[in-house]
Amino acid sequence: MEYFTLFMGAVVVNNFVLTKFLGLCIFFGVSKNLSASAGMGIAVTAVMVMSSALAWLIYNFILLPFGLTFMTTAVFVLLIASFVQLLEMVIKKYSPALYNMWGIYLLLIATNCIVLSIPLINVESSYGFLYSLVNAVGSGLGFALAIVLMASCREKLRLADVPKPLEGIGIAFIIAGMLALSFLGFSGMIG
Amino acid sequence: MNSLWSEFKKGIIAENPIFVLALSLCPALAVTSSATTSLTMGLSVMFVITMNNCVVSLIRNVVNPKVRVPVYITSIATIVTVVQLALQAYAPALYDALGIYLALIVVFAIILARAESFASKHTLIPSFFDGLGMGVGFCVALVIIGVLRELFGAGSIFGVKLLGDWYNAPLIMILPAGGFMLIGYLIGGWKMLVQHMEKKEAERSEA
Amino acid sequence: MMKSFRGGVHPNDSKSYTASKPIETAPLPDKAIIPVRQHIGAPCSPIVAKGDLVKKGQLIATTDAFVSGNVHASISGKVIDVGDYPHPVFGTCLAIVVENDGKDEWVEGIPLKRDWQDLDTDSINKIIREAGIVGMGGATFPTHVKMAVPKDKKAEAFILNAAECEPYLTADHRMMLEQSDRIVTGVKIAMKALGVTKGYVGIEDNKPDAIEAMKKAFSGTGVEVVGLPTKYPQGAEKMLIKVLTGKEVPSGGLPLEVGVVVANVGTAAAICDAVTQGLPLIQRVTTISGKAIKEPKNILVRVGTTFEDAINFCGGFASTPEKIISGGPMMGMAEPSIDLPIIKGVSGILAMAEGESNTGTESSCIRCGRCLNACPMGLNPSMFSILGERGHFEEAVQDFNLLDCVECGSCVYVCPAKRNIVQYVKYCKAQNAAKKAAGK
Amino acid sequence: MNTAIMVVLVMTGVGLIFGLILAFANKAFAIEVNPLIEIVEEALPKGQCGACGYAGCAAYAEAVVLDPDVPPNLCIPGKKPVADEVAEITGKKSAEVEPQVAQIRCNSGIAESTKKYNYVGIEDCIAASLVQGGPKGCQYGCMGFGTCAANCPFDALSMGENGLPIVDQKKCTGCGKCASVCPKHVIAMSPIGEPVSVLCNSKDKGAAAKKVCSVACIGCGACKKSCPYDAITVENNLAVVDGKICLEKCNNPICLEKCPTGAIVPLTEDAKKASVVIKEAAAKAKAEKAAQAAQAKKEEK
Amino acid sequence: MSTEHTPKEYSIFQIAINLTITCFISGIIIAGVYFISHPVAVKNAAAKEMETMQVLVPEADKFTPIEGEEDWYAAEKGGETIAYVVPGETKGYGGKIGMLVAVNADGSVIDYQILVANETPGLGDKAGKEPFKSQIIGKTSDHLVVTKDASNKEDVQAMTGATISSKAVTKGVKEAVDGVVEYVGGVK
Amino acid sequence: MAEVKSNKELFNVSVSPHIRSKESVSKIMWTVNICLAPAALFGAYYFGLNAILILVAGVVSAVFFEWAVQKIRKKPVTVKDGSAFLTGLLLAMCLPPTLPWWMTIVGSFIAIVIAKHAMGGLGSNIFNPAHIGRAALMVSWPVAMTTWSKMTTAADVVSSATPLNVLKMQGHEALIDTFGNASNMYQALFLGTRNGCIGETCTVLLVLGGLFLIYKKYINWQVPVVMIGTVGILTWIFGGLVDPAGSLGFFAGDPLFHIMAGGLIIGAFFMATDMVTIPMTIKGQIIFAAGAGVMTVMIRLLGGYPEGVCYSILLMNCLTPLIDRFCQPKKFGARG
Repeated sequence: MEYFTLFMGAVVVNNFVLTKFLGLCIFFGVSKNLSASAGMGIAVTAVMVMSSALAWLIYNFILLPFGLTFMTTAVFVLLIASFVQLLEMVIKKYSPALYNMWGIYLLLIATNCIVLSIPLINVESSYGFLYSLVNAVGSGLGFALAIVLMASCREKLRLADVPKPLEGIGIAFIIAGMLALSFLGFSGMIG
Repeated sequence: MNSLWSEFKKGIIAENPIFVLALSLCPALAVTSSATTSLTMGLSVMFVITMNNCVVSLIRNVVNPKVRVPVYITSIATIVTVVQLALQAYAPALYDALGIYLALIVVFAIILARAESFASKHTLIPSFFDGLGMGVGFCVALVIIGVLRELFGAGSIFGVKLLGDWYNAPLIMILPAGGFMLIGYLIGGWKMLVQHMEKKEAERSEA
Repeated sequence: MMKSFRGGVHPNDSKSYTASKPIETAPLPDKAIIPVRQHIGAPCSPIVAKGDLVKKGQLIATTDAFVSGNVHASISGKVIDVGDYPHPVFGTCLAIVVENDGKDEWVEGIPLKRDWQDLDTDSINKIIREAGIVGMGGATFPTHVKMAVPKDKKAEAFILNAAECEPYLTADHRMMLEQSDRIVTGVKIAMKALGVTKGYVGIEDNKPDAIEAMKKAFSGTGVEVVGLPTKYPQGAEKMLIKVLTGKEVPSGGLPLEVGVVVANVGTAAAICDAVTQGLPLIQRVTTISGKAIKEPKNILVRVGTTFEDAINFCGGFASTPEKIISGGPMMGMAEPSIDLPIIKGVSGILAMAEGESNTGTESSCIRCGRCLNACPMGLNPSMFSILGERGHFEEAVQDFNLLDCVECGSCVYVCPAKRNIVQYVKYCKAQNAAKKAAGK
Repeated sequence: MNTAIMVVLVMTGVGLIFGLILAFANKAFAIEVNPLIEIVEEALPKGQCGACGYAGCAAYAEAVVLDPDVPPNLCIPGKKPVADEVAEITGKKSAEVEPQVAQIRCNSGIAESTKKYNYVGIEDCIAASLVQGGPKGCQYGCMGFGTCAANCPFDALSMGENGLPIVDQKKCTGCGKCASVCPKHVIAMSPIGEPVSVLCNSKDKGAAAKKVCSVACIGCGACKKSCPYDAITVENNLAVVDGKICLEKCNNPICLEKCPTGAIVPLTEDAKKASVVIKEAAAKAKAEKAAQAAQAKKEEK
Repeated sequence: MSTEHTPKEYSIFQIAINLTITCFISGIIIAGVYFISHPVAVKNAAAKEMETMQVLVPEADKFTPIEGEEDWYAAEKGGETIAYVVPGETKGYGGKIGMLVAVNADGSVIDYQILVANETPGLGDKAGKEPFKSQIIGKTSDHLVVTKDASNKEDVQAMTGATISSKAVTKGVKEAVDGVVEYVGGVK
Repeated sequence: MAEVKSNKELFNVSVSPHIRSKESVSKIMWTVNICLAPAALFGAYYFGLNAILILVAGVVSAVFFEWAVQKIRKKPVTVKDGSAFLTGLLLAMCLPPTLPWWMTIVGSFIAIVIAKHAMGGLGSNIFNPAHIGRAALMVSWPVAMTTWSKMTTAADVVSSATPLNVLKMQGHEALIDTFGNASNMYQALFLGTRNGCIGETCTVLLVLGGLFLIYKKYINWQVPVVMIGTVGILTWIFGGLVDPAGSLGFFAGDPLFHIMAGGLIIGAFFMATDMVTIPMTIKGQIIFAAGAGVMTVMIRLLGGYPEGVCYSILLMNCLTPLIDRFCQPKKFGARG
């Protein structure tokens, strides 16, 4: 039940994109069409889970015992960047189809705040290993949900007579604001 | 000199990292509910981006292209960690206010982007100005957002109460939703400003 | 329970102007402008020249192309010009102008007397082709093409389309009342040619007298006369087939895919004339109606008579018309002038008085979904108009099945925002065709 | 102090491990992509006008890099500098790109033309052309719903008050997008600085053309006869000026004066001046002739 | 080392050493800065904590850690324990709320300060400010209960629109008080 | 000069069809306005002067903002079509009667300028403008938005909270106590003599207005029926579980109360049927309505707010483009 609460909390109630402003670059950059955004959502979730696991191990077995917690940021970012680069190369080599589907987003993910922040939050809140993974999955799916909603709204607005200066990223922000406003309905529900 | 000035200037207006390039948006929202935190964040980023540009332009010739990105990230991470440590020691209140977002400077796309697209191709001096310009642009954008959000959302700027008690502040401005919408409109406004300036420029060059 | 199809609309049928008016024969025109193209398919080439003398029923333009329809002189007289003239469908078209000599003589050999029972499929089809019979409901698809059943297909039923779902039009209605014999014979001939034993007659139930008359006329023939709910577009081929046989013609397919051939009332009568008497198609019954017409009528008129002559026969205009339409108000074409010849497919001429056509000002789509409910083809018309407006033509075809649209106009009729959806559909189709052509 | 040493150790360790992994991965999973494509794309103006014949700038960049037969000068908006740049990047020789601008070959505004009917429907030329060929009396003329202006990727076309599009020569890059969308094919791409042109697209016979438009080319051929350089041809009742010949050879556009309907129009300032001079001279000559005739008459008397 | 156009052929070792050296240098820099800044940071943090406690219990001249209880302090004045400063934690509307509570030896609240909270600005975050604060101060465990009944003057009135935050803060304070009472009772 | 015919003599030519139904956007909008009017008038009468002020401010400012935006954007001014009037009216009807009137103007600014015109104006907005306005006010001035007046004319109720608030904070028993007995409560809910937003209280008038819209076929009956039904069934099953006074077990909820209390009726009949922001196909609309019902119950029973209709509809609004995408009509003659 505790895991479920954490999971649901991360997906809707405390959606990282809409309440913590994480992952906005991709959120706005890759939400122009639905299929790309869905691919991105999956990619982020996958990377986040894997890097969370690795990061948790490094933190709890190396950094914490030696009192090096202030170096977490530097180590994690290197870890994720290298890991993602490796992942990208592997996919490119062995599954060009998969690479074309969402491999191209991987490089974007390498330096993305949501991917870095989840491991950071996990260790800062001293979550256990499994708990960290659940948090990562939930946050990733929350991100996927937000970006898919965003993309579907933007696809619809592509056909609308949006004022010129607001076209593109401007209107995307306004939609995001309204999504955030709507998601406030979940507040207080869990946690 | 002129070209240095233009390297510097483009980062502030025409290629403003937040309003035009739409990079590194997370801090633009997360820490801008007050002007003070916005400024701190802006200055931190300015420092990091300028430093990193310098470092990258210095080491660009000895970096192996295969590990270019990790090396640049290491450089950024080092600088950020230094900033983190310094703030923690000398301004703990701000350190707490910025929270996790300070650590996240590491992954701000704008920093890596400048390193990749500018500093890795230019010498120290232009890189410095490019970084500084981008940093200032970033900082300016953040402060604009911070000031507006604080003014409307709390009636004060930099913690100084400007609007009297009569002002019943709408909380939406300091909440995510209002922040998103405000930035949306600022981006629109900025676009109009840039277009207006370009038009002026074109007219001048024609005349 | 009455059978029906999904979607459709209920416009005011406005048939009372002419429903009770017997068919009158219009006087012969002083000159007949006979376009060489009165059908879907390849245009014919004239085989007469300026100055030639022609007689009624004489072949004056023809072609070898299969999908085409022969053109015959509708009056006797002298060819005074062969050149470009205004055309109700194509704007301008090559036409043969015959000056009336007042004799109204048939060309040699017709009329004749022929017993259709002796003819086989091929000869019936040949007669139909030679007579230049085309679909007279307005689509003008050559009838012999329709009747030619490919080897791999088999016709199972023949449907007489007597729905006449377009508002205003009553030509078919009157023909059913007055000329049921011709129609019955025409249907029998068609059924023989197709080798089918099953026949249906679909009539909308706002014409109870016609249903009655047809039931009587078809009694004992094995042809089932069915009253259908009055709902536009009941008379659209695919809808009619669905309602009468329960089969859905597959997307992009012809009725023959489900073993059905559909023909209009006028077409059946023309088949009868051609097969039993050898008469080519040179005249038709058409409805002249609309508020701006002084005396709305159903008239029997020769092909090539101008709109103006026909309208004058009906007393001329009662008021300045805002719009002239050839065909029905739902799918007919608005015409820029009345100097146009009546061709085989003109099922009606409507002169709309000011305000009658009620176009309204277009505003943005409010996504009310009425068009979705009205669309008999199960499409999303609102998206066509929006995508067309924004220039996403390929998307309209790929994601929203634009090419299935039959342009029946139901969506436009119900649209509260008065959007010109059908125009957007045509626009998208044209753009797509252009893109495709450019791609090649 | 211990912590400090640990920091250095850990960082070095991390660097070493990741360095080795990445380096190994690089060998193991190496794949070749051509970085030139991106560089070429960067050099293109990104108008996405499609004048090059490819679906957007990226597609052209890919084609020009990968296919040796694709010339580097297809980008019309970019003109020579871009062609040179692309040529340099791809190592292909750059050929001269003819600088062009859009020219509206119809001069029949609201006042000069007749109307067939009142058009009610979508304000778009292509949509209107589907309705009985458009409301304009002349079936070849500009309908004036501004589809060209709406489709110009460089914002160089605007609709004038007389219902005809106006080309901003400065902004026009000659990409030809407008010409491709015009359902009446009224827009032609012509050389920059062309002194005169027949601003008419009507292939109707003289009388028919004249009936629906007061400034139509009636295909009389007077201009053709007058031109000493054979720059004008008449085909399908329509005169067409070869701007290149005019540009190179002619500085005395006598054709302007010969046209009975004024369908030939001076385009440059020089040509306008020249036309005034010619017309004045012609008027003078006419006056003189008349005077002479009068004189002669007088003398006869 | 190499120019852009030469073919890129490096040995694994070359590549790895490149990153390793970078990390090594970075490690040295971080270590250096840490070496300087860390003591300052520790000192400042401690000073800040003291300051906070001083605000809560102004009369006290010394705060001594209580053994056996993490982060508990006894506020002393002239060597006599006049109050206890204990951390409290509770779950509010927006997640964890962390606070410091100063409790009298008799179990009444002297003051409290919210350190970590993510409550709705303008609503829930008023739980650390007046007038809500003064409702809590002086109350004992029994009356640290939130009520919505305006006529109830004994208990704590909920803040309008922020019942959850009110309840959460009150609960946190109450737990701290209970802890102190138990501790004191246990000592005595 | 060729002769130029005057327009009068020329025929109009357009693409078929040449006859249109008499329905128009403005007719639909004004009919909805009229259907809302009785409930709004009741609210004005029942809550008094400030409520009237809010209604007027909401409507006038909404129309003004629409006019101003269209002027600035140089678009045809369409304030006469009644859509801005409707937005203003709906917004005002969903506000508490004690709200300062100027907040209504801020709300209608957000509704019209941000929620409607930033997205391209009528027909393009993704979110229900009135509800965005309300939600924005809710987070901006939560205190003002959750302060309820004591009733001015009905003397028998003293609580200053809405019935849903009482239920959430004090439980079902306390709720019935505030009304005296259960039948009093249902009567008050039905007639609208209770605390709540200006236009949401009078169930009977809202239902009548909604039925008229269904009769006119301006809205599909399935939407309100499914939404209200979902809320009814779910609150009946789960409503008793979360009572603050202790769980009452399954099937112990009070569906009738949940249906009539809060903004469900106005939401189901007038907000969840706003054609612009809901799916186009009937299948999609039923999914929308069911989803909105589920969300409403989730927020009421589990969430931080006592009322969830506004947020549930906004949340389903975000899903509308997705629902639309997967609920296209089935085309005629599709194989297989």
